[in-house]
Amino acid sequence: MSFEWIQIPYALLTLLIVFVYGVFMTTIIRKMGARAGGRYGIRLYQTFVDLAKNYALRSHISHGIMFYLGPVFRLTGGVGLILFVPTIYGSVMHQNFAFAGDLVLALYFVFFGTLGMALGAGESGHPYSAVGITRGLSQMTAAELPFVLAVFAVSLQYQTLSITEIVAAQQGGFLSWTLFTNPIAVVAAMIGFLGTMMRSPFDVFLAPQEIPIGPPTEFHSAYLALMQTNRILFPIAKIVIYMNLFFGGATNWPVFFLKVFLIYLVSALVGVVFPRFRVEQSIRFFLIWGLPLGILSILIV
Amino acid sequence: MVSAIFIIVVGLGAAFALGLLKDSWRNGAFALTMAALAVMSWISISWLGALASGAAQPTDILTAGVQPPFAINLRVGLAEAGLLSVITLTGLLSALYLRDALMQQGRRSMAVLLIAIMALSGIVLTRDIFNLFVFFELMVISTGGLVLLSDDERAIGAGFKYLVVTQVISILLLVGIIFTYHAQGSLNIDDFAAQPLAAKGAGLAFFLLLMALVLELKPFPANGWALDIYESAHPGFSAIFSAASGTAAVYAADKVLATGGAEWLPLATFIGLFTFLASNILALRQDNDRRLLGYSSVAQIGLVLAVIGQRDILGDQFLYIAGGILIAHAVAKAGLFWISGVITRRELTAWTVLRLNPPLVVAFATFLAMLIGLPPFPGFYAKWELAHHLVAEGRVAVLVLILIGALIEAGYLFRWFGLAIKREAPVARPKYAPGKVLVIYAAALLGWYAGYRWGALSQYDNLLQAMPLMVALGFLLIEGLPARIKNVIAIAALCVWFWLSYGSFDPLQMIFGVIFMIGGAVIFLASFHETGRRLGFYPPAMLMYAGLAMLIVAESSFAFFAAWEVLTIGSYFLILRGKKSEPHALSYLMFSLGGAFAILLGFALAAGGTAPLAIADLAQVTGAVAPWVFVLLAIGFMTKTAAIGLHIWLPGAHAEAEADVSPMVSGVLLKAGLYGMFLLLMTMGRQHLFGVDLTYVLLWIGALSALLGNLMAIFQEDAKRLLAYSSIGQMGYALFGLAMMNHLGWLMALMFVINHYVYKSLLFLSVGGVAKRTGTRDMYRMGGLIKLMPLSFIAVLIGIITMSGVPPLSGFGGRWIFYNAIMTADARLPMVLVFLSGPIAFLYLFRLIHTIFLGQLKDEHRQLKDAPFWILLPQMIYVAFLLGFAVLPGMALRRVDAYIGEHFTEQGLSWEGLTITSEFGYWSPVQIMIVIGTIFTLLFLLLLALNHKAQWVKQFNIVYAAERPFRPETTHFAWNFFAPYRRALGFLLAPLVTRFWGAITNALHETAEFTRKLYTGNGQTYAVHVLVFVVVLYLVAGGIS
Amino acid sequence: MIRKFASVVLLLILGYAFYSLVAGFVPDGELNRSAAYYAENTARETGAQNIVTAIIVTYRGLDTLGEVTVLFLTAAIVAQVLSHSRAPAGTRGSGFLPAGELLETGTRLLVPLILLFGVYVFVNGHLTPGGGFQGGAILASAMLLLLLADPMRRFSHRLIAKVESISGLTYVALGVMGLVLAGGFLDNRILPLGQFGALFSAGAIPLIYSLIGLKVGAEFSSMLESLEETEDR
Amino acid sequence: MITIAMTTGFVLILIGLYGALTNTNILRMIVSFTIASTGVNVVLVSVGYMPGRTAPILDDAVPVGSATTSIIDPIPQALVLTAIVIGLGVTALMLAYAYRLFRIRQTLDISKIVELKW
Repeated sequence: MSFEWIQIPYALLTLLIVFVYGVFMTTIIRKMGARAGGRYGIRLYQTFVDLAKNYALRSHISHGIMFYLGPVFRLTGGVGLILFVPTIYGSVMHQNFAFAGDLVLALYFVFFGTLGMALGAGESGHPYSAVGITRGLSQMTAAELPFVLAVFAVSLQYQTLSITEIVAAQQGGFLSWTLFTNPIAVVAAMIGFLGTMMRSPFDVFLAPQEIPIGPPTEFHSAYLALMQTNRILFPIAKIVIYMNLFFGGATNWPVFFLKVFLIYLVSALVGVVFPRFRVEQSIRFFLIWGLPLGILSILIV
Repeated sequence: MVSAIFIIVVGLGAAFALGLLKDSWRNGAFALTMAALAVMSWISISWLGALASGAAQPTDILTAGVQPPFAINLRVGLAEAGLLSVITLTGLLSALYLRDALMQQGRRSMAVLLIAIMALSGIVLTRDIFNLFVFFELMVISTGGLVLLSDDERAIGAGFKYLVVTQVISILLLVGIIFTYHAQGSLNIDDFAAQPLAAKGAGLAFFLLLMALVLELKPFPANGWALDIYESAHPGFSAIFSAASGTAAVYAADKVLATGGAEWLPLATFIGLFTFLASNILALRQDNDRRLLGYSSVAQIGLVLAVIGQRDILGDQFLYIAGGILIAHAVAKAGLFWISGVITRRELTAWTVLRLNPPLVVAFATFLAMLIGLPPFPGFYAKWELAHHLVAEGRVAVLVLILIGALIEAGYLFRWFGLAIKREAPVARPKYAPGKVLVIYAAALLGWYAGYRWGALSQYDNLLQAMPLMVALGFLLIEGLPARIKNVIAIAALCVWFWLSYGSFDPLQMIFGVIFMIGGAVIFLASFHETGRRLGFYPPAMLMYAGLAMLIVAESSFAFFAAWEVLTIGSYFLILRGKKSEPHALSYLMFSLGGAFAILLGFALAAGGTAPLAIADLAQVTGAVAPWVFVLLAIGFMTKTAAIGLHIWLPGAHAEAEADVSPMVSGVLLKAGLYGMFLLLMTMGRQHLFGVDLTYVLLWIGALSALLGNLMAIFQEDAKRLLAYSSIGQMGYALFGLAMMNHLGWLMALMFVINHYVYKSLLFLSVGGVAKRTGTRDMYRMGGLIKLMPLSFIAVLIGIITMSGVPPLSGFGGRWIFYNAIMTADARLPMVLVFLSGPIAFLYLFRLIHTIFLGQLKDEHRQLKDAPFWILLPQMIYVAFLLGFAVLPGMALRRVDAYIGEHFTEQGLSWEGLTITSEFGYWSPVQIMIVIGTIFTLLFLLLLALNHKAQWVKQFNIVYAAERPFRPETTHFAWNFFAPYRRALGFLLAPLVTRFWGAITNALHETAEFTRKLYTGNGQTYAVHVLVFVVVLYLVAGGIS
Repeated sequence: MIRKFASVVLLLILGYAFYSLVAGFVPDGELNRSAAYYAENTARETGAQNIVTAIIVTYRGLDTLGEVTVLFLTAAIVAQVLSHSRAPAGTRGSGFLPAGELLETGTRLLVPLILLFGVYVFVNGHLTPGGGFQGGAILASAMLLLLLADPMRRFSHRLIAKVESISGLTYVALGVMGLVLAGGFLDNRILPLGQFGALFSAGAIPLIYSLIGLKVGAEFSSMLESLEETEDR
Repeated sequence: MITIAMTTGFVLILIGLYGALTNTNILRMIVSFTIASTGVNVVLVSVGYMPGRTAPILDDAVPVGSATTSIIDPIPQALVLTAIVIGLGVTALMLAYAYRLFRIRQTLDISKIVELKW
């Protein structure tokens, strides 16, 4: 694979589709969460409104250069992640920029946004931001572990690091999905997945319900808008990776929408059911439940 | 050539003639004494020269014009001449040193001194056993007289104890002599050799004889008297007592032992080793410098005795080895005693006064190095040869014991050096008697000369002719120049050396060569900020680089080992410079020397005793010994890479070092160990011990180091300690990569070698600069410095992005290669640890940048400026390099990739175009950089469009639960940053390793404390000890008849 | 108590070792080779009747030189040690009753005889039993007698030291002459061996032995001297 | 005859050593050592003794020719002389030391002279 200029509009198209889809999906998920909680929940267009409002707001406040760049880093991470991973298997239009790097790139590029975000929040000088970051990072290190092990198991299984080839290997009937060919790895990966979706029981570093805490504390207006955009794109970007690695990828958009929604639903359901963990609890959780499965998965491949 | 008997004649004549002088006419008397000693020395040295050059043959000197055995005869051979030179020179210098005491005591004491030296020479010369006894008694009595030179009244007690013991000894000696005579019908030593004694039923007689002579060597535990003398006598005399008397006594024992046949050698070996170990352990608890030196001399003589016990296997190397150790000991010990004479107080810390007189410090260091047997001194060559002979004859146990003893000795000697260098020094510079100082320098020079001779005699290249070493030593001579000039010279030296030698490098050597030489030069740029003379920085630094330079070009095991020791000792002195680094430098040295000894043992085993061994020939080592060689060498190298278990020296050593030293010892020095590992694995490959694949063990060690190193790093409050611990982790990665034993694994290791050099030097420099400005290394005392130190911030930012492996910077390359490497690796469990440690690295890196540069600025820091220019300059160079290396990693890696390909079957990476592809995946740095860059810019522009009017607000203008904080201290969240993590995984950090090593050292010290109670100070008890010693050995030997 | 017991045990074992020496000792039937050599060649080589003397002065002359040096050394050190506590002049021996008439006279009578005897002993050392050491000791005993008879008496240290040093130097010089003129250091054949059994025979032996006698006498005397001069408290 | 002498010598040595090891009084120790060295000297000469022979002096009684068969071993006698003299020297030295010690410490008890130890 190599680069042609036409890929740029293609990539932008992918981005647009994913974004719009993401807005609705997140809204629906939130609504479901509210209903589960016995509330009515937001309207379908609410998320659009919020975004529009925040983009429209003007701010005169900056705590410094890193603070200013924080959201940029963050969103770059999200957008980049989407663009480094092929969205629709087999379609020339939606290969995006996957030629730049393979699975490893995706894995490590996840940190790009996190790092920039953390730096920006750090410069805001707000202690809660720092507290949130430490909690978030601590939890992430543990949550990554089962996921990475599962990824390693998968790439061992298919003897490649290229996402496209992994998807290719899963074609031909859902029985050839990794989900069925290597269930343990998938379970491990999904445990890790829960940890990275910023939802209960693993959302203590955001604690959205209580007093503002966590990275976004000091961000508002356009800053916040960028980050909300990312909150919409980033989960999907991650889910795409999961989908490609474990659930046979997607050969067309409907399948894509369905799979992404279902995978997202997992974390949403868990989040609705379970109360929140303290950070050390979640770390122990991943080490006790995720780690052994991960190890098992790489051993039996 | 003057007959050697004139040594005796002149000594006696002068002694008698002194009686004719008027008692008041002391200058004349002293002049006469000196003249006599000078003549004696001249005779000995001229013989030594003649015999060494072959101009003269060993000669017998007949007395009474009658052939031996019917009349006493003397002999001058090479050994005799050498020892005579030692003895007479010591006498000469000591006499000069003792001038005041002698003048004040008068001509009688001078006569006694003369006779003492004469007697010692006689002991060396004579071939007649009874004549030996007479000279011994002369030595005893004159010792009894010279002890009185001391102004310490306790000396008289010590002298009496000595007399008591010698009475017992002489009884044994006489009985032994007369029965030996009865058995042999002759008193001539050479006749004994003709017919062994035990055969003629005179074993017991010979045993008594031997015991008497051995007891003169102050064997443990029958040596309390000697220690008391060392402690109380005049240092000028102690020098004689240790250097000259010891030498003579050893030779006497050797003479007699040689006649007894091989069956007596094990006894000597046993006594020697026992004394060597025990005395060294006892010395651990000494805080009186002279008694400490006493213990050390006792130990050294024991070592020589042990070597004598090996004479059956040493063959014609015997003189070279025993002589090397003996001479090193004599010069060093005399020198140290002389130094102790110019120091007023007796506790070890009193030696800090030397700092006010740097040349004396150099002398001090020289003597210590000689004692330990570090290059380029005779002891080093001797140690090397000895090791190989012992291994060749399968006497590994002896070698191991010797090395352990040497390690302990190094421990207390360098702890002492540390005290002298680091502790509070008096301000008033004392007035030294010029004569005394002169004597000390003379001894130091003699030491270097001896080193040169031994180097010339050795079968290898003379280390003192090795260009790098000479350059490094040259810096001792230009210490007077200002630091900046020396810095220019240093940088030039490194570059020139690289330019001269890079032509012959293979790609591997090239990578390490660039890091060692060019990398070193870049770090030296930071040293420009130091003004003044900066005494004691450049010699050790250049010594270290000299060692590194010699290391990469080393072809034989000897050259490699020598280079290794050189760089170790240089880096030790370098690390010791840090403010609080005294204990850490010591533990660094202990681990490194331990490792060096392991390497020595390993090389000796590999060579099977037939040194020299070409490094490449390690590949030919096979059979049962091979895995052990592998283990020993690996341990040796892993002490340098601070693999987990051997790591406890690193954090302190790297953290406490100076701002520009930390990058040297972290970024550069650690790579020496990796280089060793590379060579080891390239040559020996996989080895199996008890069915275990050793590379698999290495894999685990590497993984554990990576995990625990990172884990410990995230809990450090001290920025430099954090970086230090992270080095442990990074070296763990590299080791892991190597141990995978596949193409990409090695490539990854090399990637880490390069990257780690760059970002660790970068981070250490930035943090060092910040610490310099803020005056603290505790991160929670900093915060919000980004606005004041933007450049440092950028440096750290780039550094941590690279290190954490986040795209697009070059750290990602390392990770990418890692993933491709583990695809083919067969061991999977250890990787779990590596997977876990990767994100953890992310934690401490973020903490580093956050708590220093972000968060709330402290009030006391509001006026700070960015780090000094010269510290920033190299950082910017590194930043530039990292950005470039991120885009074009191929420029460094392609050739190495090809080179490594020679060692492995599976293919490496293909580098065509901009994309790097492996058999599993692909990676296109340039495209990644472009894509990310574009997205970032676009979004940035978007934000600018939306929010262009944003301006900085006040520091405390934040939403804070409806309150506004006013104190940065309370608002900067930095202390115990990862508390949840500690709660979750803190149990992994139980300091087991530290406890383990601590327990060992404590055990040793307790033993010492307990055992030294043996020396009650009661002369009678000492006499009992002597008898017990004899009787026990008699029983052990099973009642010889 | 423990010390006593321990020493007893030690000495018992040592005693056992000694016992095995005695038990294993077989006296020689005839002279061993060294002794035989002396028995045969002493007369020819040294011209001394007293073989022991020949051995002491010539064959093992180096020992003897050392021996003399030991005394010299001891004398020097003793003098040095005691010089720290030398009594102020005049106070010495105070409190002694003056020696009686009888003792005075006896001394005056005996001293010359003793000196003469001593000289005789070391001059004849090569012919009869006795020699330099014995003679020297006898000389010193005369000195002792004088001191006992009159504790207040003083002898000049300078004189004693001169005798000591000169005889010592001459001894060494003779040794060197042996090296130059004859077979080796301390060879006695620098002088003609003379007629066997005569007083002036055996080459340098009588000379050396006399020197030794003088030296030993002087050394003993100086020791006695220093001991006597230290104040006794 | 020889054994008796030799045994006596050894016994003397042991007695001397015993005294030296058990008496804490310095003077007594010195005396004990002189006893011991006397013992040594006895052993020395007794080794040289040969039954039925005479002193090694070549006078009329012992013609030069028959010396080999009629005299005893002269060497131990030469040695013993040296040994005696040396022993004397050492004894004198020890006495002087004892004197100095007494002047400094006002005691002759060796078990009290222990300021140097460990």
